[in-house]
Amino acid sequence: MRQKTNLSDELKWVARKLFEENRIDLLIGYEKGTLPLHNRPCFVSSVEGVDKLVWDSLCANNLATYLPRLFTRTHRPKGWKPPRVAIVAKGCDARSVVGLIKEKQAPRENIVILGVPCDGVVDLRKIEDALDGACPVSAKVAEDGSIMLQLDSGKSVQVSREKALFDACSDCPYPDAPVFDIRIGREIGDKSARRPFKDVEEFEAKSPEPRWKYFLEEMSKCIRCYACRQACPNCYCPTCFAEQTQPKWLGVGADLPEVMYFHLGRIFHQAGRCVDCGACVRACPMGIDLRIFTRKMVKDVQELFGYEAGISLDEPPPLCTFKMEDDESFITEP
Amino acid sequence: MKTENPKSEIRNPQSEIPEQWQPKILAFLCNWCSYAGADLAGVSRIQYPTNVRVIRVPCSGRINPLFIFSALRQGIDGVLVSGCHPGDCHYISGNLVARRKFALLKNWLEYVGIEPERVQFSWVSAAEGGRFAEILQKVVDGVKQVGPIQKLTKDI
Amino acid sequence: MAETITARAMEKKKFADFTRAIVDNGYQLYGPAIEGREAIIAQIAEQADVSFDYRNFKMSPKDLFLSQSEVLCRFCRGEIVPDAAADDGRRVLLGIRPCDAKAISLMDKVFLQEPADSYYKRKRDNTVVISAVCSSPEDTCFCTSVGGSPASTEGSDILLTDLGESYLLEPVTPKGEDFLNRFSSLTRNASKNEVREKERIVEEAASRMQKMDLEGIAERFAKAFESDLWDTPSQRCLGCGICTYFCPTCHCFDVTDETLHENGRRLRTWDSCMYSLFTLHASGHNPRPSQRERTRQRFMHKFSYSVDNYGELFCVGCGRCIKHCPVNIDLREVIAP
Amino acid sequence: MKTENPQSTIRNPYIPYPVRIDKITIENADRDLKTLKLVFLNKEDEESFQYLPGQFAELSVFGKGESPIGIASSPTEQGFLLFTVKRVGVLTSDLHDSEEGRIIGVRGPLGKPYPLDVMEGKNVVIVGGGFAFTTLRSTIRYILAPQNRSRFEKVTCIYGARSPGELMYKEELKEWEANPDIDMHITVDKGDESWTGREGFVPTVLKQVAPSADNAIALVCGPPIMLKFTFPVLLELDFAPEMIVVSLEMRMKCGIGKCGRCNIGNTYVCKDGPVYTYRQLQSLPAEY
Repeated sequence: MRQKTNLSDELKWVARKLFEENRIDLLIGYEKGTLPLHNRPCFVSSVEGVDKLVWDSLCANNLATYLPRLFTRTHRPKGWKPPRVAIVAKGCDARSVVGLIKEKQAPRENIVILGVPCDGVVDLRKIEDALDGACPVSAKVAEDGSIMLQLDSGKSVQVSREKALFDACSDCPYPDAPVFDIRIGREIGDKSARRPFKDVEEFEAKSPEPRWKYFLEEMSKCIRCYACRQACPNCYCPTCFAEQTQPKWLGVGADLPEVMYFHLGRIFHQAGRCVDCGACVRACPMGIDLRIFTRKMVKDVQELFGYEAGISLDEPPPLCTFKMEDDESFITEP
Repeated sequence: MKTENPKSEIRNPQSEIPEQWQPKILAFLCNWCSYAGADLAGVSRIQYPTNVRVIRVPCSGRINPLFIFSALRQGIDGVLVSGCHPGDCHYISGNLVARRKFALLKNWLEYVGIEPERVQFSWVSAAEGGRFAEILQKVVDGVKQVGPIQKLTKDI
Repeated sequence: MAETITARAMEKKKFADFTRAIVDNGYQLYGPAIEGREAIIAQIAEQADVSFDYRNFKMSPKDLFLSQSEVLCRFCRGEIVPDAAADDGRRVLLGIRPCDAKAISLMDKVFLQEPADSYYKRKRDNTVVISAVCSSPEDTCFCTSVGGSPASTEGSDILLTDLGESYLLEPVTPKGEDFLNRFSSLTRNASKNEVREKERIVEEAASRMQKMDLEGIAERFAKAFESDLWDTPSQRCLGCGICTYFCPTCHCFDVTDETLHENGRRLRTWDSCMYSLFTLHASGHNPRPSQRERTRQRFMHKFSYSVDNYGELFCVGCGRCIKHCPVNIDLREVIAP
Repeated sequence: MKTENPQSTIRNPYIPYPVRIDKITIENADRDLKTLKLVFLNKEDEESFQYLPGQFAELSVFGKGESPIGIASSPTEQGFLLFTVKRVGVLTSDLHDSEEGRIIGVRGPLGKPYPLDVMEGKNVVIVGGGFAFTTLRSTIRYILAPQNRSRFEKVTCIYGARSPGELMYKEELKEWEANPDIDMHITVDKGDESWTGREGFVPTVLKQVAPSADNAIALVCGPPIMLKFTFPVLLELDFAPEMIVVSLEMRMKCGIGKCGRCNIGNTYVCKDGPVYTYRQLQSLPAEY
């Protein structure tokens, strides 16, 4: 089933074709990075750049985050036309793209979604843990999905796929793009039955004080660099509420109440949008466990309104609509 | 690493609630039903707790969750949001759209460990002065039980 | 050599006494603490087992001099009120790497230049910096390319080297010398062998780092202002503040007022040239409207403007921005000749 | 209101001097420009606030923040400071809503003044547009002061606004028009029924007036679009790039070259500016 070795080639072939047929102006994909475990986003604007494209489980970033800025009309020269963009999309990335299209942040007709099959991306931190301080100089994804690392000491280490996989990926219900224009490789298959929220349920089962304590501890790591927000494809507000001055919702200091306010607001703002891609967690330099909180939104939206973000282009966003029979068990009665 | 220990800015949990303490409650009431309901309670001389400060909003759909976070951060002990009964919204569906938001918000705050008594939602019509007084009493009683707000509150 | 005369040494087993004596002398001691796999700077009490066996601190020590949030003044009902918590006390900062110490010397150029920043100056004057020679650089380190070294003394008052059995302590400034003299009973003169051993360690560490030739980078960048050099990194840039927050020399800040009921404070907080609002005028005009200009500003500031204004590169090669960038913008690729 | 740390010998550069708003004047028909007349509460503060035309200061309201504003008064006017403030953001709106008698803060003087030493013995051409006229008012006042007038030769001023109602300092403009010491050319983009003066954009009028570049220096202050079209006209009139002086604006916080946001290339507008020569601007990136 795995076909990693030729997926990159297939992607290059498709990209070349798209440029040659003049169907796109820009392609957002991945290229090899400068650090051994980090393939990085790259922007290809002509056929010449196609050869650097790669696709494997070291391609972790959610590329959808770049879309809104390509289509904003401010600071554009006269006669500017929105570009035609192809985007390499894993299941989660494609769901983000769908969300952005629905919220009018990217025009559908200008986007070519290149769906790539994804059976999970690696978690840099897990690999660092597995290496325990050793310094890798190069990394390769093996046939079976495990990560082969060359260390600076000359030794080589193999980390199994299970140990290297990002948490969000191990319970991912959508390994394939639910909406796409061109599929690269073969479909992995429907895993939509797999929707465990075990972590959230366990957290819910705790009493309030430990829950609060955990929230507090995680929040106290935050340095307010806004990497979570910037990495999140759905955080596209031109001016974030955290930076508005009229009204000024919160201060800019790094003290806890402000930090908590920011995250409470930001995560809540993702209700019905969050696709649980984990971009915020990967971007966070302080290792804050944001997913335990973002997933609560995903779970509640699913349970209360039967809505999953980014699955279809037609379904209205859950907070823009209602049903007469929506749950109101939370209403205070005399 | 922060040189100013951030935790020092969080008030120490008080195990005992001060005797003289009275909670500060903020009520966001929709113009067309709940505000009129509160008004009716007053005109009908129905007694309700004096802890409440009312902010009149055009519709419960006007409530931005940030209003509620802001209130809690500034030391409000409890927030009540009240609108028209489902189906009675002056703007047809404002409260129905808001209801989804409120359901999530209620869960969300509880999830991170904020006491559920702090933020409550209700429907009160213009004819329900008595109901408004009862709900408010219930909110005040609930907040009294959990004590002064400590979480999220900022001191400067 | 003059250095061999002033260099002191301390047996490792005496180091616990040293830290205790520092605390007993009324200093707050900031030093290494291990959190998971990472070393952080924390206030440490009179404890024995300080070890310098880490690559570098996760975050630079700049927070100790330019706090992420710092109260400039307090006010009540629109009138300024005296701030009681103005005195930071005397501090010892132990174990930062020479790159970070050099960064402090660079920050000095900005904040001690007239008119001196009184908040920074007070903290700087009150702090004795003991840096620890770097023996195991990371693969993202490149201090030797930007005029530093694993044993650079700039910004340090005392330079410490872990020699295995003992520590070599070399005073760099009169402040450091005075400080060491106060604890002279715990130290002895260093032997020639010890000094030689230090040199060996430094050479070994330096040899493990790649070296770029950055001669003339200021002019090169000034000429490249309109070039496409900035396109690739800025396209990828997310516009988060990680590189600037982790950078030991990035010092841009914001000043905002906060009020709660009748009380308020004027707060200085870290800011970042990578944020879109950084240069936004109240009128809506923004001189740096896109990430391209913002990315360019960061590089120009560090490698060109700073050379014009202070005669120094404002990069010490610690590699934190490379290590933490979520989209792998590698500064080395941009500055490479 | 002394907050100095007694041990420290240096003045804290972030703490403003307390001043009282003595008088508020509405300057324009849109009512979004007000001139604040500020009086120092402490004599010694006033003495240490020694400024020259072209400099600016941070106006400060505790709870709202600070804003850099050009000083509209001239040091020859004793006992007060003038600032003309446009209502744009949080702080300026708050200042607009102020009442006379309110205590606010002033931090400065900041930046470099117009090059008075270079201007001495020269003809001075002053070109201003819109509400950027503030520091130019200061300059005119300074030059026209009896003790200074002989230091400068002929003074020509071209000042324009969108409409007659938007012209600032109307009383003084009248005064200056009648004053033989200064050659005033006031223009509006579009006049109304009562307007009998000149119509036309500032660069056009400048071209018509065509002041000689011989032994002359031009001071320019106005919105970016005006600057863009004024420079070519001045160059055409043979003004050397180093004899064209312009005052710029930037978002600022500290005002003393530390907070790092107001730079144009390797210069900080707050401490190396806000006054630049056109020659300097040519060598700087166009990031302003």
